[in-house]
Amino acid sequence: MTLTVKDLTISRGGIPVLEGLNFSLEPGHALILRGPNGVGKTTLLRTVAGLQPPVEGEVQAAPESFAYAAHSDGLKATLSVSENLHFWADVFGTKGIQQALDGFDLNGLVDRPAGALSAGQKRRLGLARLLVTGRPVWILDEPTVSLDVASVELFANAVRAHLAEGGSALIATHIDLGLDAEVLDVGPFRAKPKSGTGGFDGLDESFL
Amino acid sequence: MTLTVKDLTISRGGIPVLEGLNFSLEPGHALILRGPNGVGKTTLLRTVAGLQPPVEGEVQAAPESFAYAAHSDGLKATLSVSENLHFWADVFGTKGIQQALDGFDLNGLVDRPAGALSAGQKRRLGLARLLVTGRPVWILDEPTVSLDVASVELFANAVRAHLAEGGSALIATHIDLGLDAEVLDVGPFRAKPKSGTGGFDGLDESFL
Amino acid sequence: MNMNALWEYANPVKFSRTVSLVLPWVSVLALVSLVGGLIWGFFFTPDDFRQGSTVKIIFIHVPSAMMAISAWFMMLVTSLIWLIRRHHVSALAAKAAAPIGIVMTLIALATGAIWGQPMWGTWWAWDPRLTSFLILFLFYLGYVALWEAIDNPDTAADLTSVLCIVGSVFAFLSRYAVNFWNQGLHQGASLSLDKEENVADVFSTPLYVCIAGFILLFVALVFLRTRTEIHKRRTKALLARERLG
Amino acid sequence: MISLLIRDLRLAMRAGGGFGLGLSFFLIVTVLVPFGVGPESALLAKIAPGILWLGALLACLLSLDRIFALDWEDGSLDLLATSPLPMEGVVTVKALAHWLTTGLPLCLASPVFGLLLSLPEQGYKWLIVSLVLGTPALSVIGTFGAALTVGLKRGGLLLSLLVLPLYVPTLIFGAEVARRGAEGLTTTTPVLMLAGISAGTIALLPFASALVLRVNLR
Amino acid sequence: MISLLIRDLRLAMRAGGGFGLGLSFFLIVTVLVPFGVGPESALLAKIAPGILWLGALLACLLSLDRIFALDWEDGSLDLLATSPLPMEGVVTVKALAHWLTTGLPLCLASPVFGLLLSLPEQGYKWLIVSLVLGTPALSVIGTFGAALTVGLKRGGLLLSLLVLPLYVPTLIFGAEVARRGAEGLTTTTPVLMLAGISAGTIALLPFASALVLRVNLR
Ligand code: HEM
Ligand SMILES: Nc1ncnc2c1ncn2[C@@H]1O[C@H](COP(=O)(O)OP(=O)(O)OP(=O)(O)O)[C@@H](O)[C@H]1O
Ligand SMILES: Nc1ncnc2c1ncn2[C@@H]1O[C@H](COP(=O)(O)OP(=O)(O)OP(=O)(O)O)[C@@H](O)[C@H]1O
Ligand SMILES: [Mg+2]
Ligand SMILES: [Mg+2]
Repeated sequence: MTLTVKDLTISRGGIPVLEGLNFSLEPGHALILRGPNGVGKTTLLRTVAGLQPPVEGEVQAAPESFAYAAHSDGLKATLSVSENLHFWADVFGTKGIQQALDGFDLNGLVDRPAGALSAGQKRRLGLARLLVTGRPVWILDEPTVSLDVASVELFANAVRAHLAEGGSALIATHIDLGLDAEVLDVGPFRAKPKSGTGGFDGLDESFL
Repeated sequence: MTLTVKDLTISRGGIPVLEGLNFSLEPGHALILRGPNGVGKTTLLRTVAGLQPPVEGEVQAAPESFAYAAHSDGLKATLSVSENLHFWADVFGTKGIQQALDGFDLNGLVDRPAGALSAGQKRRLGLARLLVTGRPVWILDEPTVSLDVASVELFANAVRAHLAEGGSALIATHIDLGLDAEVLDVGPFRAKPKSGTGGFDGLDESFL
Repeated sequence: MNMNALWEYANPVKFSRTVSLVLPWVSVLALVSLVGGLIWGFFFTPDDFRQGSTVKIIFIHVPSAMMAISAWFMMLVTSLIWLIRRHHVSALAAKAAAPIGIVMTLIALATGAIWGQPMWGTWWAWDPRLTSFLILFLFYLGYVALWEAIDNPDTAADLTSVLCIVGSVFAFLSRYAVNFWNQGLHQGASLSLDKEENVADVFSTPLYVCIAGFILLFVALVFLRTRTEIHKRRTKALLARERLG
Repeated sequence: MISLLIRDLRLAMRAGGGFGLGLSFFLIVTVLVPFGVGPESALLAKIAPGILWLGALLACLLSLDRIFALDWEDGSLDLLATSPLPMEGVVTVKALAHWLTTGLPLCLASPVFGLLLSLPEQGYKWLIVSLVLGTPALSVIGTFGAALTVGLKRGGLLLSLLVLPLYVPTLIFGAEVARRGAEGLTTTTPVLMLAGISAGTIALLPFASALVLRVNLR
Repeated sequence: MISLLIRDLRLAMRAGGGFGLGLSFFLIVTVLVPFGVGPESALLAKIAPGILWLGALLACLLSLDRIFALDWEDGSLDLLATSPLPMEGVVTVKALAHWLTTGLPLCLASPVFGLLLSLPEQGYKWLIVSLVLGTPALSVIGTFGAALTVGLKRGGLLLSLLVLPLYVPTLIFGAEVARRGAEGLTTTTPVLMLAGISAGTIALLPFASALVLRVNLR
């Protein structure tokens, strides 16, 4: 379940944002992505998760190995906490949401509609979804937004447990999670305008 | 422009969440609200901003003195950054958005539709709105969500400048902003069930 | 009784106690007059020479139609009381009355349709009275749906009250508009009854008894359902409290 | 206030849901009616005024839930409520923007659609008059319904259910004006009634809308 | 797959936009038609099959944009795309859920609305047959349109414009079946055509929908 990224160039809205990315993620390891706002972390994670195709280079991994958690949590406001989790457990064919509820301290909220949760509670529910996917590679986009210190610790524990079981995690974040993980600063990989765009001649298939 | 909160009890979804709150906020000062997820910070800020009525107690301040910034930024995805800001400047009757653009480093993005911003850029734009309101009391709900370190510093500078001009700020946050401000932990003010709910006799107009 | 004494019943506890005292009596009276009136009407009145035995539908049709309209009026009044004096019982009484109003409207529509088949040769016609009843039915549906859709009971009470008031104005307007739009069949049908003065007399006494029975039934049901709503409200508040810890 | 109007119109133009949506729905209805009912022009002419009014009403109804829902979801409505604009003003501007993006284009385009349904010649004038008088009421009533249901679960369903009976008087008088006009009869009474309904709703309903909107924001 | 269906049905029931919405829209159309066209039952009976079909079509159209839009906005669609469910399955389930919440209730309720519009007695059977055969096609075609426009600006407007012409054949044959049925003529040919359209779209369109959905998620 090793994830390998080779010579990756990614684009958003038709414009390349990061280029020449190379890294690999072994089972049991986590990789933290850092970089200023707008550098392209979200775009990178979406590309790795297979939601958008890379411009160049490739992502090597079994496509069915990712669990992706984005800026938004994909919760249904009118479904209760347990209904939301059960749905994803069914979709991913795993059984039992109890572990996920325990892991993110949601037991007191099981019957609450997701729309009546506070911002941090929503996020906890969104993260609990990861535990019911049963997927080995977690791809997380700023997972700790809105979480208080205790919840961040819950999350870090969940990641540690996941790594201990042989999973891996690719995490974009701005804060320190207290995880023992490698850090990749994507800032230096910012896509530079190509040099050879002197005239109309330089126009290639990507119009750049 | 002093904001005074007296014996405030607030409720969410018909259930009291915090009670017995007393604090006051002088011009030139900032007050940081802390407390675990779900304790009622958002509810408190909404009550202070006048969006929902208090159950008991009162909020003393001129109603037209607040600028409120919530979990969501109120941006229109199809309007450009400058159109978004100009709209709020017009609504609040202030002139010029240049200062706001400078303050949050948005000059490079003025013509970008807000929908094509990254999470952190969106947040910066949401915060820039505060500068065009011209209101003295800022009420901010987790303003630094999704922001990188540099942007958090931009924000802290904006708050400092605002305080220096005689404004004040009430901020709910989970992280350390590096501001020189008083901190109020709302945890101890959690609403406790009333003692006298022995039987049906205890029923009053609020059904408790 | 002075006004203040009356407002005391706006206290949920006081209201529930009073209801517990009064409800059995009202229920028994409602039962007696309903059963009596219907038996009288169905078995001890002659067949109308024109309409045959179908005329007996009148003993259900007319009282239910009257109650359908009165229930809305009651909701209008209690909604106003809630908006002005903010007594929870008042709002809950409006909430309790609406489903009863729906059922009455449905009964009136159904009996009317059943009656219309032999009388006008059609189950449904776009007659002003029938049409405005259909509109009233929609108002009821919207009102109940709005209550159902809102979690916070005070918000729900506020919104439904405003809806009830605005709705009443528009219901009134519709009634007029519908008259303007179509002259209709219904009026003629009721006139043909009035022509036979003696026949009408034979029918009118049991009809009054039935109407009284429906009114009492309505009062009993509103009391009962309001009390239930109060209990539900309290249970919900307590449960929520408990969950909060 | 003006800036809110400009913003809403701009949003309607950029994001869709405005201008085009109402018109295209109107178009859909009028184009599909002959497919459903059959192409005999005598029959079509007879039902044309009613169908056109119905189409206008449905086109209005369709775009109602966008009046507040989008602003509610992205938090703008909270921000507007804490802004210096009075809520009554916000509501009125929203209704006006809705009318400008839905009602007005319908009024302007209705002759074309009348042609599609073989509306008799003398009917055009009265069709336009009735739409100009009636569609503002539809927008204002719809804004009230949208304010009632903003942020509620089942919002869309509720909205149509709540607004439908409120639309009945306007529809009856509006269609009556158009029909009498098409048949060459006098139209004074229904025109007066229609104008009265419009004036009354425009004068009074914004207060109710502002009230319920404030309640819903709690 | 089943769990997605159950979730969608549950959401439709809880959040509105499903069951009720289509039905209430259908109700609106049929109740308002007499107000527009006038109360004469002979005229109503004549246009009833067409209007009922039109109402069904509009009711379907109205709820189309909810098929993917809500899941798109809250990020569920991204998560579904990275889940083990094949996209074709997701699309089919969405279409099925749409039909169950819109088409099926319409089929069941159509006799009542037929009554309101004085549909002739022999017409009921064929009205129901035509709706049962035709509404699945409406849902599948609509799902394709919704997949095409998810996440686009001007989605709503585009959706109706794109789907409208695709709906025309179904409407023509469906209304034809209902009208011939009501007039007591033979209905074999249009019934066969209608069934053919439904079978064809159900078999083929989901692949196209899955494809465009994947493209739109990029
Ligand atoms: C669905 C169909 C019908 C509806 C919704 C309906 C509705 C009503 C309403 C609202 C009233 C008025 C009650 C009041 O003002 O106190 C009423 C009264 C009455 N209806 Fe009907 N009706 C229907 C069908 C019929 C039919 C078919 C007949 C008989 C041919 C009929 C005969 C009467 C009579 C005799 C009254 C007595 C009151 C009076 O004289 O005005 N109705 N109905
Ligand atoms: N639709 C679009 N068209 C053009 N540019 C876009 C579009 N969407 C995003 N961008 C730009 O692409 C860049 C990368 O965005 P991305 O969301 O990947 O950044 P990020 O690293 O996740 O930032 P953040 O930390 O703020 O979430 C940003 O500069 C953003 O402004
Ligand atoms: N509609 C509702 N019905 C019932 N309870 C609710 C509703 N909305 C929120 N709550 C509860 O009210 C409490 C206060 O919520 P609030 O959003 O104010 O918390 P918060 O302090 O802002 O938390 P966070 O730090 O996670 O944003 C939470 O426990 C939440 O679950
Ligand atoms: Mg990002
Ligand atoms: Mg909060």
